[in-house]
Amino acid sequence: MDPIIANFIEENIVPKFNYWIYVILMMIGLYAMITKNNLIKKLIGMAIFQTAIILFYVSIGVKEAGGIPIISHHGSEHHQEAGAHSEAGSENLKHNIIDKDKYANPLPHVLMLTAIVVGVSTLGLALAISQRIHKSFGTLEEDEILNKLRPGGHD
Amino acid sequence: MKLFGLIAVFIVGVLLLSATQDFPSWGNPRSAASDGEVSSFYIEKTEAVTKVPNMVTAVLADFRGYDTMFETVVIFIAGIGIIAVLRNFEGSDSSIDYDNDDNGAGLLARFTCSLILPFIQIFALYVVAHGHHSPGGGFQGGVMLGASYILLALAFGLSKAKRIFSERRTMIFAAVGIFIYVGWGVLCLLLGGEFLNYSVLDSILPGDAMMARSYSMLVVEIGVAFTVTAIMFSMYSNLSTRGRLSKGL
Amino acid sequence: MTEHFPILILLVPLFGALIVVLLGRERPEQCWVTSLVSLGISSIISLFTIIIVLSDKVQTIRYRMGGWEPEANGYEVGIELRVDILAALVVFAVTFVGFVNTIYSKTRAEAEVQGKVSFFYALIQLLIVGLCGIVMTNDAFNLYVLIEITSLTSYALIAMGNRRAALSSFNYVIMGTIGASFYLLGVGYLYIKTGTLNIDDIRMVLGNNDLWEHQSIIVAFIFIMLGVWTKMAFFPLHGWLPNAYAYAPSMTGTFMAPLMTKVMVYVMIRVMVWLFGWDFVYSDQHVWRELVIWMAVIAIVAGSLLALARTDIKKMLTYLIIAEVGYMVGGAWLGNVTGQAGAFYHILSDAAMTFCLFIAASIIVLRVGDSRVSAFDGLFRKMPLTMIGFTVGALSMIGLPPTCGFFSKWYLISGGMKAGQWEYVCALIFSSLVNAIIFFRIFERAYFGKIAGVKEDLSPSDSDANPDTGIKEVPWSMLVPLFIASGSVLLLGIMNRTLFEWIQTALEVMNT
Amino acid sequence: MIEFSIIPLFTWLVSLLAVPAILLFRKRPDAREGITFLAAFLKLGMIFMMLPLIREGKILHFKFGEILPGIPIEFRVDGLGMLFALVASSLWILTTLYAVGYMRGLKEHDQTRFFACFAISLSATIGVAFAGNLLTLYIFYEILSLSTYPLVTHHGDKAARTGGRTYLSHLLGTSVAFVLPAMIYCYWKSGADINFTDGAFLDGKIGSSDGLIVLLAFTLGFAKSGLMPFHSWLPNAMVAPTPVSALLHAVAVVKVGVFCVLRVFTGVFGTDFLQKLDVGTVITYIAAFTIIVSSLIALTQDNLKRRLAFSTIGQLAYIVLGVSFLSSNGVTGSMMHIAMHAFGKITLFFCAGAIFVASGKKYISQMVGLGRQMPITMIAFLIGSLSIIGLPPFGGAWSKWYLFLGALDADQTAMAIVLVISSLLNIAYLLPIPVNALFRSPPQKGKKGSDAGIKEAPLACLIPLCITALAGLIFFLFPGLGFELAELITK
Repeated sequence: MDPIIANFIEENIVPKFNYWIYVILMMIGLYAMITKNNLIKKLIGMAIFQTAIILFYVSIGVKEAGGIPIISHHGSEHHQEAGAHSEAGSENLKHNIIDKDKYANPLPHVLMLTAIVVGVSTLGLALAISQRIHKSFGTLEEDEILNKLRPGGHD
Repeated sequence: MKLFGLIAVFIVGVLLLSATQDFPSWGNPRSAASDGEVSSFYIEKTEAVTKVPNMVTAVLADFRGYDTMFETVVIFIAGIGIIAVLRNFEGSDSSIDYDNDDNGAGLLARFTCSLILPFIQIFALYVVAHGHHSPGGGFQGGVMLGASYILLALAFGLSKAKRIFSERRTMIFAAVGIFIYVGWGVLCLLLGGEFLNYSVLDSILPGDAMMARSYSMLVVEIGVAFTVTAIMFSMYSNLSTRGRLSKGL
Repeated sequence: MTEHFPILILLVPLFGALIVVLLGRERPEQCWVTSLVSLGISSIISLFTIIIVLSDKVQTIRYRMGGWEPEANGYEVGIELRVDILAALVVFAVTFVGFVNTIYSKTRAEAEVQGKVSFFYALIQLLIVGLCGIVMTNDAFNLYVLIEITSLTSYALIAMGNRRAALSSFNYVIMGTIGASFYLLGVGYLYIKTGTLNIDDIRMVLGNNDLWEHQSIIVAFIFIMLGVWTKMAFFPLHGWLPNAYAYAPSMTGTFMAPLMTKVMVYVMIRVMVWLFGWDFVYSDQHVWRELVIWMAVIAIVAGSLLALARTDIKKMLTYLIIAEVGYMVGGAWLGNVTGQAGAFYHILSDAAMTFCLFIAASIIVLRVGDSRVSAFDGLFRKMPLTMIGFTVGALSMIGLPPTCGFFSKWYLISGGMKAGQWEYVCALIFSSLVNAIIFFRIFERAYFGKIAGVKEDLSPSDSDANPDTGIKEVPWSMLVPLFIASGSVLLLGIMNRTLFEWIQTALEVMNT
Repeated sequence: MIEFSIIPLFTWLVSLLAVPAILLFRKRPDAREGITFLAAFLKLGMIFMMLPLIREGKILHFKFGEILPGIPIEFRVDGLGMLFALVASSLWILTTLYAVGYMRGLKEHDQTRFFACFAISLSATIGVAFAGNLLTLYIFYEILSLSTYPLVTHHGDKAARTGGRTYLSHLLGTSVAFVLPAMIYCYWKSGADINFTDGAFLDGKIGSSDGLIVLLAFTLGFAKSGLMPFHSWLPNAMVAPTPVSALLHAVAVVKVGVFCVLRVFTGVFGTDFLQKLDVGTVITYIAAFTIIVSSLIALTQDNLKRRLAFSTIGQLAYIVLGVSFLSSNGVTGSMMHIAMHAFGKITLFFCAGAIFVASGKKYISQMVGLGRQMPITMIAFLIGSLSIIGLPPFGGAWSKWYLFLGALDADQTAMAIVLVISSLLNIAYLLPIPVNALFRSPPQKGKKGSDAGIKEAPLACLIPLCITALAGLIFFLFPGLGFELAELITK
């Protein structure tokens, strides 16, 4: 393949593929929200849209050698010490120095807990509203609803 | 409309991607976010300051406790919002006329559910209680507890589930959950510290200031669990019956 | 106890909402009393906060949640509230409008929201909690959570209206989520580059590492702006507002119209002034300053013309809101402190004006039953008190001297002249003229009554008692809020010099 | 010699306080009219109290409080303000007397609203007269526009509605579109100081091109002065009852417009600064154009009130013309003309009203030979028109004379010729009315008795019109006061 493009992919895309993935996912969601005619499909698009952002935030906090952000230093190692060099790990813990790179960044996880909850609530409320629309208009297709409204003028 | 959608999406996409050129590569520990002062403080100091090994729960319930309080309020709003939008108490179908033949999903389902339901609920409570040491916490436990009630409604029919967890009770549960959370924060206020400053509570809680923070986090997580359980079940019961609470799915 | 005031403003309505939900459906009367008391206390506390912030030149109260002092190198760890005179003024506006609106919604809640009165009051109080939180928080992500709270409560409140309200609320959900998510994306981009979420700290890190020229920071700024503009219904992104506010239940419309868009304008100004700073936003190599002012001009012109074309009273007022948002965005982007201070003063004056007009409009629509402009025929005789309130709001919208609308136009125009943005000045003048036509068309109807052909036989008797045509004044509980609103329009007008000087000094301090 | 005094505030407050009293006594018309008279006399008394102070050259000053950073609401009474206030308040008494007769004569409806709005507009006029800075002037200018709207649309019929619509759209539209930005521009350019000090705050702070634009914006913005492009509200406002037309054309509205233009020339720019910028000529041409065109249109109008309306447009343009000469004589001439035209034109309107009340005639063609039945009215009409034309035995002569001198000082010979031609036109459209009425016999067509039954208008209408007619004569003999006040401004 042309070296320039290869270099571009090698240098730009491969190490940062997570950003590309979340942008593509997000654009799918956004496209669905804007253009889909059925209200429920719009909501599905919204869910994809929000999930993409959650993916983006979580991908920020990842560290190559980082395990889950829970400090486990109890004597009985009931789960395997993260990383092969357990000797260095336990030695560190003796005088209580926590190696920052061994734990993932906790902040994005906290933020995304909130974003998930917000996503659920918005989705729940939107479903309730769409049920309300369905009850009064009898349909969930946006163009049919607008036709029902237009001849009626101001109801 | 479709063309407009495509153009808009394309522009937004290109704009977003254009910013990635000066982003740190994925997983690079030296990135500004991971290597930053704030997150390194959380990693290195949470164990020392709050005696809670699970940093995420510590940040969630203590450092950014104010955020989580509003998060619970968001769930609470979703719950009462759905009721406000869907239910009409004046209209014809306002009386909750349970279909009497709603006996849930048949004998086999009812039997297996009656077996596994207790374990689900115990595990849910475990997740809430052990949010400090293992992944988990108020939200996750709350959702599991809520799911157990939904399972009950599916298996034994909404009418029976509603008899246990009536609409009035869900509202009280949800409100009490937030009361616990905000009340605990106000307790810190009354004792002189800032809102949600748990270390001030060491006078009334056993152990030193750090332990007080750990206990307070547990209390706060319980509050969250209350609200989440109630709202999950209320969402299910309202959405599945389009606000008539007549017959489960 | 006084240093806890910022958080108490929030907690009182929060507890109020919980109590209202616990009171439940059967006791709407107590629900009303609870929400009235809680909002009353909250507005009193916010009034004291203004006094505190002004009094000992403390300039800003910094309230750290959870008592987490910033560690050695000054990075905030927890979330903090930052209340300066700007925030204090807007918080007081929010709580006061909420309080007055609760008085108004006493009679209307039972009729329009059949039996769900307790949920209505709970949602209104939580909306106020969200708005006050937005105004006071100093943490970017917390701002997102609070924006979501205000959005969710407003989706639910609008969807309680008639069937058209449900549809418009659905559109509002879609547009609102896009807006909020863009804001979240912008904050995410800033977090990647700076590693912190506190607004002052982000500014500090951006400054220290001189990240201003990075493409990601520019994109972050663009997306935060897009998100905030969608939430405030800035012209190209305003699709959801007219239907949402026009068809929502009347007391929801009267509450949200004056506040939702204004608080988002406050957020925009804060992000521009605090987060990104003067030389980044107004620097010459960014072309967006001219672009935004032109968008504001289009917003003003389009908003005014669309309002002129409308026959439905409430729809007309919503398009006027869109034009007013154009004023504020244009003012904030002019590039001088007078423009920013003018835009900020317009937040307060526009809130008062819109509140007054919306109450008057919903009273008239309720009493006359017809929501078209023809409802105004002969109203000066039939409903003189309501018309007085409406006139005060209308004169302020046109921009005539004693009212606050005139002074905010004065500051915005002088800011526009200083910045040399003549198209913005012409747009403001054009919009005042169009407003004059709109409202004098209504006054003419109200003054002359049914003139089309039939000459209304004005009673030759000397007295000008209004002939009894079945339309009588509304109960006092709805007139009192109208008079409070129109009184505040005049009061803001008279007090504008002191307000403007407070705002200007605060902005100058912030911009250095 | 700026002196603090409370009197200007009281003069302004008097007519404002009359309004609630009028509304209080709406059930008893006599008491209500009494209050209006009381307020009018009190106001005139206070102005006469201030007169000696002003004649010594003092400037009375009263400040409310800063309403905008750097601009207070303040009253500042000087020569020009005093002259206009004198004219306005004295004529207010006569107009009230006349209005009572007219309203009772025609049993008009809603008289309480009429007199209340009358009082508000007078207080606004005094507010404009005493305004100490541009903002106060603008505020009272707007209040005047709004308070006279119910007066113009008093009859409440279709014609009143359209008249009111043009009235407001012109006055409010031009003031918001031109005056507001110009004022803010001055506020910005002069560094937040728009007070009418002697030195005129814009002196030297503005280039000639900006100066021209701002001057044009102000002159055209104050549409109440009836300059050509925005004059059409004046004839359309004739739908109003005659006392209102009298109020509009002689006492309050139009004079306020011209007064504001004078203020702009003397207070905002200062005549000598304008000479440096030599932007005055544009205004001169506009004024001259207005004079000629309005006089020609007046010739064609058969409706008496519309003819008088167009004549007013012409006369006002005289005043603007006088000021635009930028010479001291010109300014004196225009100030004198304010007074002279006020008394002359109000006489004509009173006569028109009296004719309408007595005979119901509106059109000039119907008035041939009416003098036999209504001699006093017609004589007063003759005196009034002579004064406006500017013939010697009546006050108008002085002002036309000084305008003529002003034109020559500024070596605008073309304008001097325009003055002469327009005076001839005045004669052409004013004199035939009284002459036909008095010296020609009524047409002998069948309906012989139609004119016979007409008697003079009720006394309440006749007395004011005689007084104003005589005032024209007195002013010719004792013009001293007018010159003194003019002297204060032009020195």
